[in-house]
Amino acid sequence: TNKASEIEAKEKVSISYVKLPLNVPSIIEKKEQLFEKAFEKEGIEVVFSEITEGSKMTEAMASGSLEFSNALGGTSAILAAANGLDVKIIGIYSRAPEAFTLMAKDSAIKEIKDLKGKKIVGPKGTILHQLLLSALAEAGLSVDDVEFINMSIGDGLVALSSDNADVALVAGPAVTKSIQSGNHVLITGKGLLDATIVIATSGKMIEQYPEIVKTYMDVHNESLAYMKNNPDKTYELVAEETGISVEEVKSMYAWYDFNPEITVHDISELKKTQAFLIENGMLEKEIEIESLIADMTH
Amino acid sequence: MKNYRGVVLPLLLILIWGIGSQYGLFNSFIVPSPLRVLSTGWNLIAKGILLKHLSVSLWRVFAGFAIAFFLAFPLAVMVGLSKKIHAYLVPSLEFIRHIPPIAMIPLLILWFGIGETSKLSVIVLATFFPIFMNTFSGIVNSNVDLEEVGVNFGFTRAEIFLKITLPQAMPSVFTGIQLGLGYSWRALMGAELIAASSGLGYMIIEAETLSRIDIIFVGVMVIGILGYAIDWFFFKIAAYFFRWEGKSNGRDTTPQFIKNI
Amino acid sequence: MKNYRGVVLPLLLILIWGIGSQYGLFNSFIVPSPLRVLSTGWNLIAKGILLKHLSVSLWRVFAGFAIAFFLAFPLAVMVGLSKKIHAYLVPSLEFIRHIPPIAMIPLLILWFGIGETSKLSVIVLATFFPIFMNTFSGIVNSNVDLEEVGVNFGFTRAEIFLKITLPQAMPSVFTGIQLGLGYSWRALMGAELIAASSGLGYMIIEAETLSRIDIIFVGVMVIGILGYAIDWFFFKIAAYFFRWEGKSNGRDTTPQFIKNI
Amino acid sequence: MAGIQLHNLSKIFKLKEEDVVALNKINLNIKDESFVTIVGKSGCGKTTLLRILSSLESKSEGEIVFTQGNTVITSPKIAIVFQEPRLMPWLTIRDNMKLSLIKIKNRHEVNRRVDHYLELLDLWRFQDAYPNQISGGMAQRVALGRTLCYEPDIILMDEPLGALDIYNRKILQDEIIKIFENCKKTIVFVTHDVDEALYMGQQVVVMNNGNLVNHMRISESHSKDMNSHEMKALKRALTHSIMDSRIIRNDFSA
Amino acid sequence: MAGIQLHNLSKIFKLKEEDVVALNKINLNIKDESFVTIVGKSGCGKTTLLRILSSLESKSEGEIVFTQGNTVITSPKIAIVFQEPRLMPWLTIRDNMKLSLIKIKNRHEVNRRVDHYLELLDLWRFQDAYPNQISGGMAQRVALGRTLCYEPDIILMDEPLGALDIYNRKILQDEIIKIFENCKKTIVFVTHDVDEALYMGQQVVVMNNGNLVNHMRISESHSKDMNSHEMKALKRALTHSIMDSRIIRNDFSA
Ligand SMILES: Nc1ncnc2c1ncn2[C@@H]1O[C@H](COP(=O)(O)OP(=O)(O)OP(=O)(O)O)[C@@H](O)[C@H]1O
Ligand SMILES: Nc1ncnc2c1ncn2[C@@H]1O[C@H](COP(=O)(O)OP(=O)(O)OP(=O)(O)O)[C@@H](O)[C@H]1O
Ligand SMILES: [Mg+2]
Ligand SMILES: [Mg+2]
Repeated sequence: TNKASEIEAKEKVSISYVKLPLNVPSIIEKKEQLFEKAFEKEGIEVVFSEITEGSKMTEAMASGSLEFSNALGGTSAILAAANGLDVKIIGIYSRAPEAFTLMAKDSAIKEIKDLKGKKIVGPKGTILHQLLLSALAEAGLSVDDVEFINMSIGDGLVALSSDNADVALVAGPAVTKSIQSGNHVLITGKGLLDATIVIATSGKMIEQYPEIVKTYMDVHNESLAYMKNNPDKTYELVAEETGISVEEVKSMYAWYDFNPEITVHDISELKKTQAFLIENGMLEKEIEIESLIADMTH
Repeated sequence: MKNYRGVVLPLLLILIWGIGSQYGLFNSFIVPSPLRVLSTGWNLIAKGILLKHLSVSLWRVFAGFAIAFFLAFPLAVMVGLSKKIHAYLVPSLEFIRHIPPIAMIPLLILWFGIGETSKLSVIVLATFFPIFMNTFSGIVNSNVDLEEVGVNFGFTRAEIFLKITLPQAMPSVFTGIQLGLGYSWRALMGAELIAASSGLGYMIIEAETLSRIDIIFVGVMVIGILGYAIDWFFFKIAAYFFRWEGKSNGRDTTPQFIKNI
Repeated sequence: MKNYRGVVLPLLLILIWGIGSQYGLFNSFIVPSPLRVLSTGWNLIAKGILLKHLSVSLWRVFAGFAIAFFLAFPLAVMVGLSKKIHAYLVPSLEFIRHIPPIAMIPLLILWFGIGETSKLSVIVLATFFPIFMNTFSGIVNSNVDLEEVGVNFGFTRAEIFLKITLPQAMPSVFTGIQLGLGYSWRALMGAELIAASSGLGYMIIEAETLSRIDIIFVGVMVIGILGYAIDWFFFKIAAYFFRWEGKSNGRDTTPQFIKNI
Repeated sequence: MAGIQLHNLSKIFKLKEEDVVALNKINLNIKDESFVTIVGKSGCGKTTLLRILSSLESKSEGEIVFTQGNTVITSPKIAIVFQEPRLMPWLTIRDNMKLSLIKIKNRHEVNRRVDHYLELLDLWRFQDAYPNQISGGMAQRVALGRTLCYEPDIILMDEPLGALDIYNRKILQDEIIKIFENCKKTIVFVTHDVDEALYMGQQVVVMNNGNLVNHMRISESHSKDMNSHEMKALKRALTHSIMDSRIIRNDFSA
Repeated sequence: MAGIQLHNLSKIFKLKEEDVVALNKINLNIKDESFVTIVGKSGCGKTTLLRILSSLESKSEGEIVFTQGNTVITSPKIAIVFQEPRLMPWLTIRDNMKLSLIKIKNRHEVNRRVDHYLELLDLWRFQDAYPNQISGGMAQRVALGRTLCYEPDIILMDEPLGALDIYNRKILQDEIIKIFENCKKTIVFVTHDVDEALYMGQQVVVMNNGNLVNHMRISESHSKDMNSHEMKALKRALTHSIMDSRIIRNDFSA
């Protein structure tokens, strides 16, 4: 089958588009139509699919309706790979430890130790969840010392604001919103984990359409360069797309490291993530992280 | 004339909401004030955002509903008229009837990709059964005595169905359509969970991640009012085509299901 | 005897699924093989996980359905019998009828917290309307000629309702109950999106974030089969209480809605 | 046990834009404990009159006064035997008969009455059958029995024996007369059968096109010889009155 | 235009555990273009017989053969006038009448027939009314008109004039006879009225309890003098035969 389909030219590539929490490169790529321009030359149509959930992105990849997962959570990538999806990490999208936080409303809750016996809400099996468990571990507490309840970030904030929870796991623009409504940050990911978001595609793509993958990464780099050269224009575009104010964009922008290169540190972060998943019974069999990596940034 | 009655309850609620907000009785993070919601709504309208989302969702609701109807209605007729088809199909349908469409999303993505088709299929799954079951119930509960009149005059099965069974089933069919339309709207959220970049459901989902509860309020209001309005129009049109005349005996012969809208 | 008919279609599908998986026609990430699903299912049973989730969800479905029924049925009766109450209430209900319960989650959390109450309320919102609308439709479409018999013998309004109107409305009410039960199951996903740590909906949601589509399959199967079984039992019981005897004239007087289950 | 006085009673139905005058300023006095039969062409307003008397229909104009002895009463115990059987299809024949006895809490009394009428109406064997398992004439008997069980003071009967054969008809005619005589009821009886009208009624009222056109006093007693010259003459006159009804009179309240 | 032969025709209904014998091995020969009336007590099986003839009911045993001249035909154009009006409540009177003409594509022909019967049945004014706006007798006339419009070869009538006053009844009796004579139909006519049975039928069949108990040949012609001695004797005999039916015969196929 390889031979036959190699001849078959791709007419369309589908790329996931996730603008939140603050995915500046994606926003630039879309607003400036960088992908369209690049792929037009090769006669390929570009389709953006706004899929925000990692699991849905991997499902879409499996079904063949999505070629590139731009901004896929490290956890999702590992889980999908472990469950048999042919997925390859071709670059790092972002690292933003500071964008991931634990927040409380009650000012009596100041540090992690105060969490004992408290009700904590947030999305299970995500970076935020990992952050909570790492933070607890560092403070010498275990999962059983707190009451953790699974819910989305948005619902979690509502629960926090309505005093149905003591602490919420919050990421992205919701952080500033939450601060404005009187909550405070207990801890961020800084020093605990990197919150690695990756760029992924399938092994088949790399094998059969290396040029397309290369073009893709070129565009991504192009967008990073644009951000560097036109900071003000960048803030403006992001603010416009997300409805967040320019000031907030600026302050949040500082949290992000968009360097696409896959470093040794990144790999060890992903390994840490896998260990977390296994430890908490969310993943059964271990995979070799290195086998997932296909660095296309060079 | 008596239409004022319908707005008493909503006005009362809005009043409580307004006063509560004014005196800070509600957490303003979760319950924005009516004025705030109004201004957000106005903003969304002015920027054309609301209209964009609305038109996309409207299209999805109509397309999804139409597909569901044109699947459910004929199927219900077949199942209602033939015990054999009933025996073959209904157990499988009963199985599907209980499954949450949201749980099917991975499969829908597999089958239909992440385009419109899979979104429409979520709406179809939510809309199919009220139409199917109510049509079926209307058909099997129709009066045999009247159907015998058709047999008596040598009607074909199709003629009996069209001229005698269906008119009797209409109240039930209409209830199914009404329920179905409602569920089409409700399924928007589930549908637009799949890779949407516009639509009222998407707007609400996005607002939730951005903690913009005022936008959620706007979305909910728009869906509620629009749904209500479409339902109303639909039944005005239906009433026009199905009006039975003559009222007396203290008995009004306009079908009750039309009279009561 | 003729029950084999119902399993033809499901068996066919399972066969296709098995063969397809065997020959790698489906992407095994999204469509795990039947054996895989079976072994996952067995595992979940053996570890007692499935039973735990199932019992929690079963309770929620029953409680939610029961609350919805005891709200919807009396309300439909009131609205069906009094034009005044109809005029006051129905526009507001029509508004709510179109709103996706998932969009209401922030408000539900505010009002009911993150405990069972808010989960049940999602189920109630999903279940209320089929029961309400079908009961209403059954009541308003009942035969006036027969009601006059009650008036003639000096029945009170309550007596007319109980002895004459309600029996005629039963087929419609049962359709509503059936639809409502179905939607109770379907609403599980939405309900257990709110802060759940157990339940079939939760199990499916968690499985999706963990890319364990085999678990989703198990969950879907369990919901489908359980829903079907409960529906079946419910109607066996109903049929027992509502059996009309006597079959002849080629006409069977058992109510059709019972006959066709 | 109750009399009925009608003063200028009118009923106008709307049919599209047109008015249908079903009752046209009717004056009639039905005395306490009397048996009145009503005859008239199809569509002349008989059913409408009975429906208004039993409050199932509103009147357009005029007045209805119920009396007991010399006092006016507001709600006599009045019930109608409908022109159609109107049985509840989900109830057995027995339960259909019981339906009118909903107010009676004494189980024995209920069963006594139902048993009595099931026997009388020759429906005993079919008491557990459902309405769609019995013949047209049987359904009519059930409907009759249901109202007789109820034991109203005023019984309005709308062609109650119309679907019965001569054998059953004869038996039930006499039975109704017996009830009338023994229980002191007021009975208004609509029929198309001229012989029946004369045999049953102490008075016969003829209607045409919403009007009362004739009023014949027959005999207070029910032991009539239908073959007597007198009855034959009355029959001819009544037949004539139904067939040709030019003389229009609406006032028989005297 | 078709004859009917019944051989040992039986119908047994189940009522709970019991058997109800509605028709008991009936043998009857209804000749082409003949007018047969059926009389009998309520519940004796008249409606059941008509329903089986029009294939609305299955038979339990026996055989029905339709003939045309000397050849056997399988499906004659046969239609019944039901004992109940069975009008469609959502259709106007006119549309109810039209219902039987669904197969006729020629609009003019449809209107001609409907207009003719609306006129004849004195329903013209009410053609746009709905069934619940007309009287019981009017509904019965609509039901009659609907079947006459259909112009079947064999017409089965189940007490078609039972709810009509003598005036309308007379007119329609003669009209049915006219149709019989002019259009060469075979008519089976159920009635409870002994005079009507004798006046209408060339033969009268008496049923009792599922059996045929008597078969009277009246006269081929319809110009009968009901006051003649002969007819009076026939009437007495017929009445007797209905009231008391000990002699059981089921074979009138000769
Ligand atoms: N569906 C049925 N199930 C059981 N018994 C039935 C059914 N239909 C008719 N019967 C019985 O068959 C017998 C004959 O009924 P049928 O309707 O033929 O009587 P009929 O001669 O038309 O009487 P009527 O003059 O009262 O209309 C009756 O005893 C009736 O109870
Ligand atoms: N609901 C209605 N709307 C319009 N007209 C009506 C209504 N009910 C009755 N009528 C008309 O009133 C007139 C009298 O009807 P009614 O039923 O009283 O006649 P009837 O004397 O009982 O006739 P029958 O002997 O045929 O039963 C008829 O012309 C009928 O069409
Ligand atoms: Mg009448
Ligand atoms: Mg009969």
